[in-house]
Amino acid sequence: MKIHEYQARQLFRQYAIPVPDDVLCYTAGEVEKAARDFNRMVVVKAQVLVGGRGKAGGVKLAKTVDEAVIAANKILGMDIKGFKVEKVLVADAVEINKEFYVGLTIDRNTKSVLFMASTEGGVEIEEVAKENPAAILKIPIDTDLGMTDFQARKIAFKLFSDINLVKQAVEIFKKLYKLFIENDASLVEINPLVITDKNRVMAIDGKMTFDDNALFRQIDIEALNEPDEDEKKEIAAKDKGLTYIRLDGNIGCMVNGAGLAMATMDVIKYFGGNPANFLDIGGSSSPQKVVDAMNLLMSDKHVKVIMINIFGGITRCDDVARGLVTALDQMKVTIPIVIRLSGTNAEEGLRIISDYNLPTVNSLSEAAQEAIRLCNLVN
Amino acid sequence: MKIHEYQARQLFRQYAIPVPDDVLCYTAGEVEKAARDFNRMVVVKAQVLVGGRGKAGGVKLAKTVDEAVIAANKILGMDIKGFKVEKVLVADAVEINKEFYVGLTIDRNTKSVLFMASTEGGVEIEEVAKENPAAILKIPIDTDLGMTDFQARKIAFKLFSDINLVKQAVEIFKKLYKLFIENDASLVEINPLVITDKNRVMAIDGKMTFDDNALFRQIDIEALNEPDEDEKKEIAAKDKGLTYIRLDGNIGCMVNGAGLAMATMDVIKYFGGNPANFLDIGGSSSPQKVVDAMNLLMSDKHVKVIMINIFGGITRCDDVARGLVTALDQMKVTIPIVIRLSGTNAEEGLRIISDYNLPTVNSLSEAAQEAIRLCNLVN
Amino acid sequence: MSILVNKDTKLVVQGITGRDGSFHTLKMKAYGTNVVSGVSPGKGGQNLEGIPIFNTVEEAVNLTHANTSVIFVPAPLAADAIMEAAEAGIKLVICISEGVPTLDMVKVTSYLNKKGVKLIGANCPGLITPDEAMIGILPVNIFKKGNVGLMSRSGTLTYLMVSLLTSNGLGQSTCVGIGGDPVAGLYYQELLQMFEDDPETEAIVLIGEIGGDAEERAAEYIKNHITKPVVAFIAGQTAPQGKRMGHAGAIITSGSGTAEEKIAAFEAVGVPVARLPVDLPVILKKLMKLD
Amino acid sequence: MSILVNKDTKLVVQGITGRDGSFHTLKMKAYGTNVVSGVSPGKGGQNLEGIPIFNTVEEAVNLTHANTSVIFVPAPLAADAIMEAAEAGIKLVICISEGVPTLDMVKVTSYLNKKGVKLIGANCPGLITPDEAMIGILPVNIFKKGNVGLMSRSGTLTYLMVSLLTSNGLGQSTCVGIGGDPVAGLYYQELLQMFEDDPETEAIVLIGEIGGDAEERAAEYIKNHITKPVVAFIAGQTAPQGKRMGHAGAIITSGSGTAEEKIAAFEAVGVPVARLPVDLPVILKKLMKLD
Repeated sequence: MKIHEYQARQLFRQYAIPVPDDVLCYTAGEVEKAARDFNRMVVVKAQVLVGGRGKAGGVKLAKTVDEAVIAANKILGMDIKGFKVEKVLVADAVEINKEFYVGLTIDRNTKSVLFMASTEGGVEIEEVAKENPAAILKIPIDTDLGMTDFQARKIAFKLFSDINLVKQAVEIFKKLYKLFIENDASLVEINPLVITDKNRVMAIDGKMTFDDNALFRQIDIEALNEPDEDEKKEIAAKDKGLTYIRLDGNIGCMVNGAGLAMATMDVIKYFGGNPANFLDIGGSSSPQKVVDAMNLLMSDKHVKVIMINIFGGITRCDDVARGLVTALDQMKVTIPIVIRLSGTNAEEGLRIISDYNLPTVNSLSEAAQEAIRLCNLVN
Repeated sequence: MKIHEYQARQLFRQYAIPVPDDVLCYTAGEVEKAARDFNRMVVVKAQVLVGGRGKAGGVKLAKTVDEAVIAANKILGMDIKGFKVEKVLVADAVEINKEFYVGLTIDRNTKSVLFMASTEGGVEIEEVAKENPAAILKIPIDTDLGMTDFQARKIAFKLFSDINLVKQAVEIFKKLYKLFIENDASLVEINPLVITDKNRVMAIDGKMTFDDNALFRQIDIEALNEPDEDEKKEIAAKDKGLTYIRLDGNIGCMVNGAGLAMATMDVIKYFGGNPANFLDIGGSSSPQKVVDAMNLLMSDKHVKVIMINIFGGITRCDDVARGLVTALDQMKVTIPIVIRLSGTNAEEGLRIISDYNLPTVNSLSEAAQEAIRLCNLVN
Repeated sequence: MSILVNKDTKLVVQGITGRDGSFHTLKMKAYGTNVVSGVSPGKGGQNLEGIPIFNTVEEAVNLTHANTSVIFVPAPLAADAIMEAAEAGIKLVICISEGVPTLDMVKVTSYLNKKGVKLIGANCPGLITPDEAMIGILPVNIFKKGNVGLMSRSGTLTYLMVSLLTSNGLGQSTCVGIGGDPVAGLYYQELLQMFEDDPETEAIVLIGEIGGDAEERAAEYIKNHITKPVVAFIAGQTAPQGKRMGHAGAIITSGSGTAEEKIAAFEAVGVPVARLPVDLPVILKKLMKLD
Repeated sequence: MSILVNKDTKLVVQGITGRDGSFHTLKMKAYGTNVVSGVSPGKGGQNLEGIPIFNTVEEAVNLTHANTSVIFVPAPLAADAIMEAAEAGIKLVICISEGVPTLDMVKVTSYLNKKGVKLIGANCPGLITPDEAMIGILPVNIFKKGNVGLMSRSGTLTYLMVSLLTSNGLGQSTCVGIGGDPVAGLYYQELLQMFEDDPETEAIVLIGEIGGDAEERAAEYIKNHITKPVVAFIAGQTAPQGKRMGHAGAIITSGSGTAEEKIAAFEAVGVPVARLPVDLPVILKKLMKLD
């Protein structure tokens, strides 16, 4: 789960990590008031859950209230990589002497928490990683101990030489680690971390992602979620036990298991088709789940054909067939369906749906090809 | 640092460990009001920082308000092992079905935190340890992980069989561990931990000791300190860099180093004398410390002779001599002094004090014997 | 031979009285797995069709000499269950539970390293040595004893692959579902080495998917340490960036962790990657010179 | 030979710019200890009479190859300093700081065990191998090279004992102040074994005091593992119950940890205990057949 910059700044403040003051605004009028209250140079920043705002023109400095309003009018409503800007942050534009990057993430390979730091702040760390990997310092943190003073100091001395800055940074690093652990984050970044003209170390922008698996114990974090339309649909599907992600194609997929669902999409693509979604109906699928899944697929007007691929293991093919029959009886399904059932109780499943005249296929490849053929017929 | 039962119960409550309600009272009148408010059976308990209150008659059940007042009158002012009872706790006397012991301490040998539990609750655990050591379950707790659910459950299943009791106990054990760690305790005990007639698991009495070395970061705990007269003197000495403990004898000791101070006392005792105190003037002793130490010794009217034993290492004997000379010049010292100086700058030290006609001795044994001789002369 | 589990496996089931736990316990037992006991706090003294149930893993180990544990408890309790098994002396833990917080797994990893205990999962379907032992939730009918070692981040995709292997006459030595979480127990590298060392295994199938760079590392490891033929399959070529594809670990972040990168890494070290599931047994047979 | 420190010791001083740190650094150096560097965050680049100072132990180790560290930082910072040394690759840490919280030491112990690092102290005067290296705050003039190994929970009492040994012609192989805290680094058992294994050590002096049962355990260990003569001294025969006698570890709790118990434990295994300090060299000479 991602959160906005303004929410990240709130969390920084909660952990006493210094951040310049800011105000969240939804209208140019609010921006005007905020800029007037600041009565000094501000920065107006688009709040969207996607990187590269700066390049897209979503971040603007404003020396006067008028400039702030002009910036707000430009940014509010702007489209950044498919995300519409609905709010901006008006923040005190502190004077910056130097920019750094620091972040914490979980390293899959060492299975530990990793502290990352770089003197190349202010740009996306992935770019630094590609162009100059040596510029990123990576230090594993022993979670048994937490971030110790000596580790924080060691990192800080690699970024700063002035002991006054080192001491500020040590406090910030320790708090950042605490924030990371206590909130089950999967990524927290301060980018840039800066030295101001007054020799203060401050967080200017923050990026945070949280572990979805841990949200059950992170109620406050879950409350920060601001899903877009697609994500709302994903969450609604999740509540019904379905994992759903909408894509750009026209062949609606229903599969049991995430890996098989991905492989099914890949096979469709391989034969020239376009999957309309990822949809995993999960392990022990009840007939009702299949009905819910059919409803979900039918609600996407881009879907021209439905392809069902079930490999019965724990999931029983007859259950799926029964769910499908119920769905077909309940709703008006006007688009073609290709179904492949194999594994546990596949034969009984095929018998159950035999009255519905669905194309029979013998393999995943055949199913994909048939779905694509039917899709082309519709178009 | 030790705290009273009523303070331990407060800490239990702070950590949501269930404890019966109670009221702290300083007078029989307060006890009467408290008992009236409870309007049911209460227990009146002496609040003194020493074990064995029960046997000494410092804990009494009271079925009525009158009984409570009678108990209070008996207990308030009572002397328990040299401690005068100045306050009592009036507590709800819950019905107890069974008593247990649980505690946490630090095991010097394994250098880890140790959880102890026993079905023999309500008596001093040291007695259980002596008579039936097998009845005490000892489980080391990995401080990297803290008290895990499974460990708490494992212990709870050894005390209880009913899962409802186990679940309550698991919560209590985890909270007790948290209390121990977060407050730098060296010992926390719930004794007894009970099952009430309503099948609730509750803490009835608590004993806690805290690590003096950690009080600098445990301001709230330090604030709970209620030193007696002797301890106030010890604390005042500590503030001057002196470690002082008053004893029952009449030979005042001034030594540098804790081990040497103990050995000096032992030698005095060996030759038939009685040390009046333990007094360690510490490592790098300045002359002022010696002056402070002399003042401290002179303030104890039991002291008949002063014996100074300095082994110069970091401590320089000439510094000590200078301090002593200053003290002798400033204050009217009417009692004899025996001084042994050896090690760093011993000769210069002896030269400095040569004008004061102090007995010269060649060894620690000789110093002790001389001090005892002078002491016997005075008596 | 085979790896990790066999006839000597003595299994304790943690969470044996739950809906999934009891169902799969009986399935495992029916397959011939030596299920010696179960654990369910508060249900100690009961039994499941003759399998004794204990309150703690410690009791189960002491009284039934279990050496392997499988975990069916809810995800929030899984880390504690894994550590309980490790502390009780279990040497191999298989965690089926889905949805375990990542930081729990980081903590568990550090604990297991100290104790020298192996973990498979969490969020995995388990593992099987055909005709000897199945631990987890695998549909046993698709497996067949043989000489192909298989490891996979996925469940049902594995079943599809295994059924393709079996129907092509390629039996399996051991099949391991390593799980779909970002931080998991035994992974490609350890398992590749075990299969390399296992005399019964003649060829290895590695089924990967998007997210992380474990496949890239596996490719590097194969280049340097593995002499047996390996064939790979990577799911998620059509997955979009930034979306978690069902598995918590299956996510492409900032353009990294893509199927293309992984396929390229394998091919760069001479490991063929099947583009379609049906291609995999064909490639494998060719490498094993079974054509 | 000797134990722990010698001519090969390369010492880094943590807290070298503090009052005590700088004073004792120069004393150590004057004695001939190979002090290669110091650490003081923020003072990197400076030097103390030619000894280079670094911001971190890591730098000190990388640039001056220090293998041993001595710590003079304030007690609240000591645990962090010890772990910093261990993480940087130091193999022996001597912590002089007094007043370190006990739970800090518990945490440190677990960390050092993982790293395989030895600790002496905290709250100790250090150790010396006469004529080779002194690390800590020991008054060097009282020591003399020889064949008696000594370990002690106390500082000045040790000096008294050593001066008695030296004046009786009994030189020392190595003298170790193990510190007066309840939870400390190397203790009797480890040091007894080291002295047993050290060809240069012919007899061992153990100076204990009230509190805990380490002396009782040492007695048991001597009975089973030590063949060289051992003489003990126990301070605190007159100490009252429940009072901390200066050292954090020197406290008799609930009638346990008394000098009587410790003396009895040693005598039960045939280890003589000197009742007066002056008796110790006499007993030792007899055991070493030097009379």
